[in-house]
Order: sequence, then C-alpha cells, then structure tokens
Amino acid sequence: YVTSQQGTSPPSQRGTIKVGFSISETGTFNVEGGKSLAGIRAAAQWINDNGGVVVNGKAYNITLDYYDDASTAGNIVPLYTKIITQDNAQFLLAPYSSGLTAAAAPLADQYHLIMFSHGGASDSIWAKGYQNVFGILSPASTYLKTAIDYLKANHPNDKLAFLYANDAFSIVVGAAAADYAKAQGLTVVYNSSYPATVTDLSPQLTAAKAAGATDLLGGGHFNDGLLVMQQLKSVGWTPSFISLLVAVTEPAFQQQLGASANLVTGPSQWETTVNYSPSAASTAGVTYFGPTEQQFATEYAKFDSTGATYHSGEAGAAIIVLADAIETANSLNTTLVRDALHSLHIMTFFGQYQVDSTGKQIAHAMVLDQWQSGSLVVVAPSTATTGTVEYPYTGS
Amino acid sequence: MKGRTPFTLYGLLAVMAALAAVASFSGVATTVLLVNLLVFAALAYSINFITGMTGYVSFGHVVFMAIGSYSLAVLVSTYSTSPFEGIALGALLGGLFALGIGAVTLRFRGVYFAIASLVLALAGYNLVLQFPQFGPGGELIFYIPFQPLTVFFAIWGIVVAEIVLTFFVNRGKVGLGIRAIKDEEDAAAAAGVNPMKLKLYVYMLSGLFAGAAGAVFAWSTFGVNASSAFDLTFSLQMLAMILIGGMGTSTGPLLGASIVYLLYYELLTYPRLQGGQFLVVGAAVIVIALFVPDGIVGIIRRKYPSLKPVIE
Amino acid sequence: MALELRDVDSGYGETQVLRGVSLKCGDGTITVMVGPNGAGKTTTLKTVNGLIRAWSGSIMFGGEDVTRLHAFERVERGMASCPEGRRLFPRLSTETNLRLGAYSKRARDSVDETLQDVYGMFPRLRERAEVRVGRLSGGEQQMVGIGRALMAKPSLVVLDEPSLGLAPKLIGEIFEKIVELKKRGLSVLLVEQNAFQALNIADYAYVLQEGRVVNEGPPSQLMDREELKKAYFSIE
Amino acid sequence: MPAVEVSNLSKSFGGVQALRGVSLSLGESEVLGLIGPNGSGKSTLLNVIAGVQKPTSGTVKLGGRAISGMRPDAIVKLGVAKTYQIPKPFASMSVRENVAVAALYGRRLRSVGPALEEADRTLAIVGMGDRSDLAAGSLTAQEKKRLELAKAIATGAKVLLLDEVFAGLSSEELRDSIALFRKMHEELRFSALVVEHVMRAVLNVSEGVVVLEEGRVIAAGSPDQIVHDERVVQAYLGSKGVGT
Amino acid sequence: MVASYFLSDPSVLLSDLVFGLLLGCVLAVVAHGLNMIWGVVKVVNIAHGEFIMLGAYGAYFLNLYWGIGPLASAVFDAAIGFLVGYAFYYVFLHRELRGKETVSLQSEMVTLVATFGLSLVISTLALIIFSGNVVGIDYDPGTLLLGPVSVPLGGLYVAVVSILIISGTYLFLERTFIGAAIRAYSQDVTATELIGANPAKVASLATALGFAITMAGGALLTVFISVGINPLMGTLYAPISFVIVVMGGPGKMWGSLAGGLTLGIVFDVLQAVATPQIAFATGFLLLIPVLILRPEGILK
Ligand SMILES: Nc1ncnc2c1ncn2[C@@H]1O[C@H](COP(=O)(O)OP(=O)(O)OP(=O)(O)O)[C@@H](O)[C@H]1O
Ligand SMILES: Nc1ncnc2c1ncn2[C@@H]1O[C@H](COP(=O)(O)OP(=O)(O)OP(=O)(O)O)[C@@H](O)[C@H]1O
Ligand SMILES: [Mg+2]
Ligand SMILES: [Mg+2]
Repeated sequence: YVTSQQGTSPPSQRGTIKVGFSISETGTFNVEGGKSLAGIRAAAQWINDNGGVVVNGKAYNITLDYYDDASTAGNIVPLYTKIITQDNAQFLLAPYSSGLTAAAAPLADQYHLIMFSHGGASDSIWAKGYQNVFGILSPASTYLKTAIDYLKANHPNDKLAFLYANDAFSIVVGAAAADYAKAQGLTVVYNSSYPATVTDLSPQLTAAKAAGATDLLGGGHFNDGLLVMQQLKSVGWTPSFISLLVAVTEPAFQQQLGASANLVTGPSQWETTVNYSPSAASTAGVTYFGPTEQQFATEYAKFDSTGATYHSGEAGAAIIVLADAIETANSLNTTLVRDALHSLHIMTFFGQYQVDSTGKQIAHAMVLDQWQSGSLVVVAPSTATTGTVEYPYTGS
Repeated sequence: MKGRTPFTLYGLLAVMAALAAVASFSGVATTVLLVNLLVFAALAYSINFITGMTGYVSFGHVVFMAIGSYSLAVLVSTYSTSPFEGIALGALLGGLFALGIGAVTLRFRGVYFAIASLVLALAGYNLVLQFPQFGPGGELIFYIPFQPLTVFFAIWGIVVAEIVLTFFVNRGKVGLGIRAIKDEEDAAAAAGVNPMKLKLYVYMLSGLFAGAAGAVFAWSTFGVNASSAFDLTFSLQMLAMILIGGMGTSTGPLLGASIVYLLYYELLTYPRLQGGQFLVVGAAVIVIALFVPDGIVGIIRRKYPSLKPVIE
Repeated sequence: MALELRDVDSGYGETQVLRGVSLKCGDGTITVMVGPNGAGKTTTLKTVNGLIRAWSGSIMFGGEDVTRLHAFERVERGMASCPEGRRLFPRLSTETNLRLGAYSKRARDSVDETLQDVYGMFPRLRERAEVRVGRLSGGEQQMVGIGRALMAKPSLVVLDEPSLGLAPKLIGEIFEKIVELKKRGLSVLLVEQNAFQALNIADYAYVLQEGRVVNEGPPSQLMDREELKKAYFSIE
Repeated sequence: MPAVEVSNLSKSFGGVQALRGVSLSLGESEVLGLIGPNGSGKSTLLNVIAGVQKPTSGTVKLGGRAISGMRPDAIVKLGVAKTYQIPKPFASMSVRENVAVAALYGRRLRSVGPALEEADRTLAIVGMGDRSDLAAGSLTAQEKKRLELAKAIATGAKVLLLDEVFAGLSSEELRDSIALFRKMHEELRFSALVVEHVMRAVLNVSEGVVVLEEGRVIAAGSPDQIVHDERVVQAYLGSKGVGT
Repeated sequence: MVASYFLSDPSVLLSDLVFGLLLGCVLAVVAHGLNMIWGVVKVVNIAHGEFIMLGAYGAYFLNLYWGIGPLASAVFDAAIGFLVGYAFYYVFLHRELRGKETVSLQSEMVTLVATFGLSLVISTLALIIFSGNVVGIDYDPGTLLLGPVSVPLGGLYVAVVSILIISGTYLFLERTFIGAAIRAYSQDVTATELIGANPAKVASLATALGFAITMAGGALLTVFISVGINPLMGTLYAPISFVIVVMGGPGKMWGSLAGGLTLGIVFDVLQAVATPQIAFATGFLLLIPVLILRPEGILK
C-alpha cells in the first residue's frame, strides 16, 4: 500500500520498476499520444513522490522507458522487442489505439509480461485470447449507452439518426449504439457511416433530416465532429439532442463553435470534473487507490499545461492500477501480478476497475458530458454527475 | 554482357546470406529490425520493377501492399490458415490486380499514370471500408504466436527472389526493351518492342512482390488497418528509397531501403529526438534528393567507374 | 562588326569540341559556315547564342563582350537563333510559338506587325496558326523555328541548317528570305549543308573541320561554282 | 505480288485531311521515292503503313496480308521498319544498345548476346562502328539520323520506310551515303519507300518516284519523268529550283 | 434506404447538388495552386498539403490576433505564399532545374522526393510549434435561403473567390508574355531561354504564384469547411488536389474548376444515393474513364 507519508525509504535506496511502452508523439495519434504520455508521467511521478510501489517492504520507483512509435504499426514490434529484450522492461503499457495494441499484444504473451491497454477501446482485442493484456477503458460498444439510456428514460418518442465515422473504433461505437437503441425500443430512422477522410457531410445530414430524425448521435474524431456541427447549420437542421464522440469533450470544440456548442452532449471515459473519490468508493463498496482527482490534476499540470483530457486520465489510471496490482501481489512476478489484476476491484480517480476473465474492463462507466453556458458538465450517470441534462438543443 | 561474371549478383547474395546469419544468431531485437528492413527492401524492389525500370511513377503503389496485407489478414483471421498461405494469396492477387489494373492504366503516360495509380489507392481505401468482411473500419487483427525468425525468412526469401529477378530482367532481353521504352516509348514500338507487354510484365512482378511484402507486413504487425494499409506515405517512402539507392539497379533498392530505414529507426529510438525525428529524416531526404540526385549507385558509377560491374 | 569570336574553345562536359575558333560576322552581311558532319558547326552556334559556355576565348556582339552572358541576355541584345532540332514548344499553337519569339523587350511592342511579316513570309503558317506545333509536319515546324527567330527583331540571326527538311521550292524561297533579311540590315550567321545555295548568297564563308577553322574567305574563292552546280542536281 | 500495297488510304486529324485516298504499290526489292511539299502527308503515309498511326479509311497490305490497324511492333516483326523524320534515339543507351534493341525485338532473337553481335554488324555497315559505345543522346544530328537507319536495318525488315535520312548532309557526305545505300540495297535486297526533299538522293536511289500534294498522289513515274513533270515543278521543285 | 428519401423529396437532390458545387469550388481552389506548380513547372510538390495547412494556420492566427476574416486573410496568405514560393524555387528547384533542357523524369523524381522530405519537415515542425490540437475559425456569414435549399454564404463567397482566382490566372497565362513563357517553360526550358526569357525567372514566378494560390486556398478552405485546422490536415487535401488537377488536365487553369466541380458533385450526390465510401471510390475511379476518353482531361 502506498503510504501518503513521504520517506518510508529514501528515494535513493529504492529499487526501480521499469515500465516500457511506445506512444504516438507524432503521426495520426499525436494529440492523443501526447495527452496519454503526460498522464502516464504524471501518475508515475505521483506514485514515486508518494512512497513508490512497496513490495515485500521495499519501495520501488516507477521508471518509464518509452519511444515514439509515430502512430505506425510497423514500428511497434521492433520497439517493443527492444523495450523487452534490451531495455528489460518489467511491465508494459500498450500503445495508443487498438490497431497498434494488436501489434504489441503478442509480444506481451510471448515474453510473459503484463501489458496494460489504456488507449485501445475496440472490443476485438479482448476476443483474441491474450493472457497478459488488461484494459482500463470501457469497451467501444458501450460508449453511447449512457446517452441512449437517458433518451429512453426521458424522450422515448424521439427519432434517432446515427452518423459515425468508419474507423475501427467509431464504427463499433455507432453500430453497437444503433443496435442498443433499437433493443431499447427507440426508433432509429437513419443509420450511416462515413470515412474519416470525408470533406462534406451535408448530404448525410440532409438525408437524416429528411428522414424525420429528431436526435443525432455518432461522430468519430474532432474534425468530423466539428464538420457535423457546422453543417447542421448550413443544412438548416436543429436536432433536439446531439451526442458526438471525441470532439465534444475537447475544450476547442466550444472555443470554435461558440454558442452553437451549447447543449451538445458527448460520451467520455472520464473528465477532470468527475467526482470519483474515496467517499464515492466506500459508497460503492470498493477500495480507493492512488491520487485523488485534484492531486492528479495538480501533478498533471507539471507535464502538460494545456490540461488533462480523458486520454490523460485513462493512461494515468493504467499506471495507478498497475501499481496497486503489484502491491496487492506483493511481487514483481508476472503471474502473481496477473492474478492480482484479475481479482482486483477498485476505484481510482478514473473510476472503477474490474476486468473479466479475458482482461476486458467491466466496471468502469462512461459519463455523459454536456456543454452548458461555456462549461462542460457531467450529466450522467448519477454517480458522477455535476449537473443535469438540458433538453432540447437549440442551436445557440 | 553475355558471359560477364555476375559480380553484382554474387555480392548481393553474399550480403543476403550475411543478413540471414545475423538474423539467426543475434538477438530477437536484431531479427525484428531486419524483418522491417527487408519489408522495406522488398517494397523498394517491387516499385523498382515498374518505376525504376520503366520510369512509370507508381504513386499509389501502396495499393498492392494493401492487397497483400488484407489477403493475409482475411485468411489468417477469418479462415485461420497459416500466414504462408496468406503470403501466397497476397502475391497472387497482387500480381493479378497489377495485370488487370495495368492493362488499363499503363496506357497513360507520365503524370497520368502516376495519378491513375493514386486514385486506385484512394478508391481502395474506401472500398475496403465498404465491405464488412475487411473488419470494422477496415481493421482486422489476429493473434498468432510471435515467431520473428519465421517471418524473417519469409521476407528474406521474397527479397532474394526479387534481387535475382531484378538482376536477370535488367541484363536480359526484357531489360533492354524496357530501357528503350523508358527513353522513347514510341520509338521502341517502332523497333519491334511491344511496350504494353513488357510494361505489364514488370508491373505484374511489381504487384506480385508488393503483395507478398504487404502480406508479411501484416503478419509482422498482427493485423491490418485501412488508414495505415493505404497510407500514401508508404508509396513515397518506396520512391525515396529507390531514388536514394539508385533507380532501376539491382543494388539500389537494398541500399536505399537500408539507409532510409536504419536512419529512421536509429532516430526513432534516439531518446532526445522524440517527436522530432522526422525533422532529421525529412532534412536528410531533402539533402540526398537534391545533392545526390542519381542515388548512391549513381555516385559510385561516376566516382569509381571501375566498380561498375560490382554495383550494377 | 556584328559578331566576333576570338580563339574560342568549348565543348560538352569533359569533351572538347571547338579548338580555338575565331570568326567574324560583319554588320549586315551573311556569313556561312560549312563543314562535314560532326565538325562542330552546331557547337559553334550554341557557343555563340549562349546555350553552352565558351571554355576560353571571347565573344563580342555589337561591340560588347557577351562571353559571360546567358543566352536570354544575348537575345535581349538582339541575337536570335533557330537552333538545331528547332526547339519549339510542341503543345503550344503555332501562333503562340511565334508570338513568344517576341518575348524580349525590344520586340514586344511591335509583335503584331512582326507577326504579319512572318505570316507574309510563310503563308502556310497562317493556315496552321491554331494548330499545336507538335502536330505540324517537319517542314512546317522548320518554318515556325525560323519565324520565331525573326519575331525577336534581331540584329543578328543565327540559323542552324534552316533548309533542313524543306521542299526544294521552299529552300529557294528561304534563301531569298535570308537575302531579304540582309537587305533590311540584319546580319546572318548561317550553318548550311546546302552549300551551293548557301554560298550563293553568302558574303563570307568559313570551313570548319574537327573543331577548327580550316579555310575561310569570300565564297567565290572557296569553291568552284561550276562544280557545285553539278553536284546539286546531277544523276550519278 | 508487290511487297506493300496501299489502297485508297485516308487519314485525318480533326479538321486536317493529311491523306486523301492514296494508293500505291511497292514492288519486291523496289526503291520508291516519295516526294511532295511540306505537309503533303508523306510522313503520315509512312506512319500509317508502319502502324504508328491508324488510318481513317483504306488498307495496307503486306505481301497480300492486310496489316492496317495492327500495332507497330507487330508490323515490325512482319518485316516493315520505319525511321523517324525527327530522330528518336534511346538517348541514355549506347549506340550499340540502340541497335541491339531493334535486332533483338525486330528479329525476335532470344537473348541479348546475338543481338549485340547483330548490332555491331549493322553499325559497321552504316559506318558507325566507331561510335558504338557513345550514348546515343550525344550524337550529332546527322549521326542520329544514321542511327535511325541502322535501327531500321537491324530489325531485319524486308521493307524500309525511310523518312528523310539523307537530309542535312554535305555534298560529299551525300555522295558517300548514296553509294552506301546502293551497296546495302544490293546486299539486302529490301524494298524501300524513301521520303526525301534532297532531290539528288531521290533521283539517285529510287527506281520510281511518287509525288504527293495535299494528301493526294499527283504524279508517279521514273525519276526522269518526274523532274520534268510540269505539275511537280509547279508544286514542288519550283520553277527556279531545277537546274539553277 | 438513403436513396428513398432522396427520391421522395426533390429538394434533397437540389441541396446535394448545391453543396456539391460549393464543395467543388473549395476543392478546386486548393488544387489550383498545385496546378500552377505541377501542371506548369512540372514539379510534383508532395508538400502541397503542408502549404495548404500553413495557409489555414495563417488565416487562423490573423483571426486570432487581429480578428481578420478568412477571406481577407487569403490576400495576406497569398502575399506570404508568393515569397515562400520564391524561396522554395531557389532552395529546392533551382539547383535541379537550371541548365536542364527540359524537366526530365529524373528531375521530376528528384523534386518529388525532395518535397516529400520537405513535407515531413514542415508537418513535424508544425506539430511542434502549433501542437497537434485542432483549431478553427469561428466565421459564419449566415445562410441564404433559396426556396427549400439553404446555401451557406461562406461557401458561396469561397466559390466566387475561387472562380475569380482561376479566371485571373487563366488570363495571366493566356494573355501576357510572361504567362505564355510560363507555359512554354514546361515544354522546353532551353527554348524558353532562346526566346529571351530568363528560365529561372519564369519558373520562380510560376512557383511563387502557385504557392500564393495554394496558401490562399488554405485560408479559403477554413471558410466553407472550417473543420479543424491541424498540422496533418494536408494529407487529406493533397491527394484530392492531385486527382483534380489531372482530371481537369494539368496546366489547364479551368481544368482545376472542372475537376473540382466534378469531384464535388459526384461525392455529394453519390453520398446521398449510395454510401460515402461508394461515393469517394466512384469519384476517384472516375478519373480512369476520363483519361481513356479524354486523355488530356475533362476540358478540351
Ligand atoms: N550533347 C552533346 N554531348 C556530348 N558530345 C556532343 C554533344 N553534342 C555534340 N557532341 C559532339 O560534338 C561534336 C561536334 O558536334 P556538332 O553537333 O557541333 O557537329 P556539326 O558540325 O553541327 O555536325 P552536323 O553536320 O552533323 O550537324 C561531335 O563529335 C558530337 O559527337
Ligand atoms: N498528329 C497530328 N495532328 C494534327 N495534324 C497533323 C498531325 N500529324 C500531321 N498533321 C498534319 O498533317 C499534314 C501532313 O503532315 P506530314 O507530317 O505527313 O507531312 P510531310 O509530307 O511529311 O511534310 P514534311 O515534308 O514537312 O515532313 C500536315 O499539315 C500536318 O500539320
Ligand atoms: Mg549540326
Ligand atoms: Mg515529314
């Protein structure tokens, strides 16, 4: 257990636990990679500053061994091989995105090392039978669930349009959400995907509007989220409820759209405003581990002045959970830590952690955010809220 | 030409044998590095068949690589075959697609061919997304054991085949005809060369090997993803490699691929450059292109004419 | 003196072609250069118009040393050429090709008149005005090449085998045109294999061999006219 | 049977009628001169026979077999080779390799070795043996023309279509070239269609002359008849041209 | 299922057509700068997308610090682009192109690869300087209602400006001496010199103009589709630009517009009747029959 008092053993006499990973500092995922990296560094720093990881009475510092993978799958295997066989990392984090994670995962199994996935939400990773790969995130198929639950409970007669990007992640989110909405008895009048390279979405929006849709759910990335919002205006459609992936929770979304961002909602793994706390943990009947929300945010600011996003949170949380698992196992042995990761059910600043037998996350809940008068408010689920949903969206 | 000792071929094969020895006896990290290097070399040789030899710039060459990648990924992930069957299918489809595509696009010259090949890559990306068989968002991932040495010898075999073929095509009847086409296509036809047939032949080889290399690439990354499978940067890297090495030659692609990839990888793992390595790679590419426009083989040819039989 | 070469060496890359070539081209005269294939006639003209640099020696044009000037700077000073292989713009129309001949400042303002002049000289080109030059017949292209040089309102025209590929009837006309240019005060430096007709109109001639001037003088002194005459249309 | 039989051949480029129903026949081993004003369609006629351009209408027969519409490389293999009026050498290749390409593909040889030997023979014949290792791009204009001829011969063609191969020669060179041509013709017994503006060459190498004007045959006959044909003088030679 | 809405409501088709036209104009204007550089000087500028990106950032910063709208920024961008183009010519092209008789394949390859290096450098620098975060300009002049069809005014302005730019360059190339010399340059450099034009001057001017248009295009792009401006945005527009230029015919100024409109309309209409994937695949593949039937582009 990490004691909150400093100085159990002076940092100089500590051992080190080397956590290796690659991250996308350049290329397609450079933004997500940068945020993740800062989150990882902040979490590791916090642990080291707060007694390190204690195994058998000896404290260990977490050291990070990482390289830029340039968002390229071809780099993953050489980098992880180097990390494992030459740098001798003891634990691994996965790279960002499920595609890159898939390239790294076989090495974790081959070399019998734990690999924590923090940025690969595709469900398919967990269907491959990896022994040593654990997830921190809610899987993609559950992203829009909270929003649909809200609609089902409050506006069951709305007609839903689903429009989402055709990439491995967004399409799973969109398709699963459309199915879930139908299963909940909601009316889906439009359901379509588009490639990430789209330059004009007005035909889709016009068609969805013509189909009589009242609500719009989907999105994919920042760019197309913005495109959707802009073109809603140009095609003259004001849906009553909008929920878009990824884009909405970026501060830039509101900065760029101004008033028309108001009352748009979006799912998120995490926000700096969620209130997972030791008291929330005891209400939920689980133990709380690691920094509080506030502590993490403070530490994070030292590594990235532009503020944490959920990518920062999920990556940081991976380090925290890993540290707890090592302490729980009271060993650096992969098998023992793996058993600990399987049996652990805890809460961190990022929310709950518990995995099923494949290593897939089952306890963490998505939150639903909504822009309200210039700030992002968590409006669902009830355990994490800081406000309530305002309906309908008005376009200004 | 006839009867001349093929020093170049012996030399290249000796280098390949040395690579095989290194891959087998040094650590895994070296092996996987060599796998990547040879994947790039295989791609460079493949584009060398069409662009290096005939001067037809295959801008969208990545499309053949993608065909190979998806062949292997579909077979392995959906039908659980061995990766070798995937490579075979990738090569076959790569070659067939090249024949089909080439029959239409090789009629276009210069920029027209380059862009016709580019649209195929752009269209291919969208078509892959259209069909769920290629996975959600064109992503297929699979889990097979990590066997670096097996992958190494798969790609090694491909590169050896390419070297031998490049060498003999260059030296033989086809090579002479192709050089004529590269200089003056109409005059070549008027001398009895059937330009379409020769171009199709090398384009087919080019597609076949790009397909095979793409399949190995998917194998080595345990999956394929539409946005990276059709990433045009690959095409550009291939072009840069053959330019840097020496277009059309049998040594150039291996030289170019080694330089570009090793430089890139060295920088990637050079801790202080994180995020900035492309500055150095980019600057190096600029400098080489502008100051050594005929590639390393070109320099050697100019500076040390006596080495000609060894490098060509 | 319109043009004077003093002891010029030049060549391509490492290969030297011209070895101490000296020649003069008087104001308002026609100077012809003849010589066997590969003698360096074209190379001399390229050195004159600046497409290749003289290795040593000097080139004076209109009293000015132009040895170090670029080809386009020489055009600006009044030297126009119709080079070997014509060097036209194949995908531009005949008329655009001609008009481009008047690119230099000295010629720009009077481009329309000069154009009519050239059309007058080669009526065939007026018919082909809108056709891309690459599609013209060999002889038609030759006419465009000469016409384009004239469009520059030059004081010296440098012509590399202008009769090449022209029908006999036209060759006669071309040489008449050249004489006409001279009458207008232009100087002409001409390389020709059609030695008979060329020498017929020349004021002075040079014979080049293996990069050297081996003979020079007024045409009458250079060759026996009767012999030339026979050489032209005889059946052997 | 004539080697080449052209009947009623027409070719238009958009608005331009380059050939308007040309018919002619070239006998076995015959050398036929083809003259006419600039733009009268001579090169076009050669191009159509060689398959470089497709005729708008009409046929070309080679030894009784229709070849119009076939690809140029196929026509070469049947024994018809053409030179380009504006030479198109393979500039980066050596002179020897240039000719070897023609030998290799034109004669359907199997490997490069014999083709190079054939190239050496041909180059010796046309008197370019000493240029064989130069890059074709660095030849003089004349040499490039000669190279065109060498390539055509190297294909082993029985029918040569020669587009102004005698142009731009000095008087002496012309004499040598004519002699060379006659010698080659004696040895190889090819048939040839010789497009030429240099009358001395036309008159000295050909047995018959055909005159084109604006895409039509306006006269045909022996060299002697042609030089004195009023229409030909009018349209082509120019009244002052002959004899002066 | 989408098709049925489309059939039941003709105004949907009309909207799609209008949006397609606007999109086409935007695409045309970003492709147009490439057309100058590539169609005319024969330099395959792989870094084209990066200069579009820089143009967009130019507009962004002008807006951020001085509140200047994107249309006005386009003018400023053009000025910068002009200078950048000159610099680009002398740093990248001059060495390779001077003294060449024509722009050979080898030179095309060299400049292609060199500009590929440049695109790596610029996008990496942009990532470091601008960070990867997406930014944008909040510029919305409103919409024009034409019966059932609403037309975004921003898009309309861009369309007008792009047509102006294209006509301007057309007139410049067709009607001026230097313009004709620019066209001539791409066919024979030596001959350009022989007519008395300084080849370096001609080529650098063409390059500078191309860059000016490209960067202005980047600024205009932020109007109609202000999807985030980010360091990697060029990778989307560069390939499309290449296709548009060839579709319209390289070196043909109106070709950019023809190519852009074709793609815009095909993309938008097919997106509505089929799927976006089919729309893009068809739009791109359309180039092949175009090349077969009209080897020199849509325009004659
Ligand atoms: N681009 C070049 N590179 C290298 N050598 C060349 C080049 N052009 C010409 N030469 C060489 O220079 C010499 C002189 O050539 P030039 O073209 O000046 O001769 P010429 O007198 O004009 O002959 P012709 O009557 O055939 O036109 C020749 O030996 C030729 O091979
Ligand atoms: N591809 C083409 N497109 C348009 N017009 C063409 C084309 N090729 C030739 N022509 C035209 O057809 C006519 C005949 O051209 P051709 O080259 O056959 O003439 P020629 O008799 O060989 O002339 P020359 O003696 O000058 O070489 C010319 O007017 C020419 O402009
Ligand atoms: Mg000459
Ligand atoms: Mg002709």
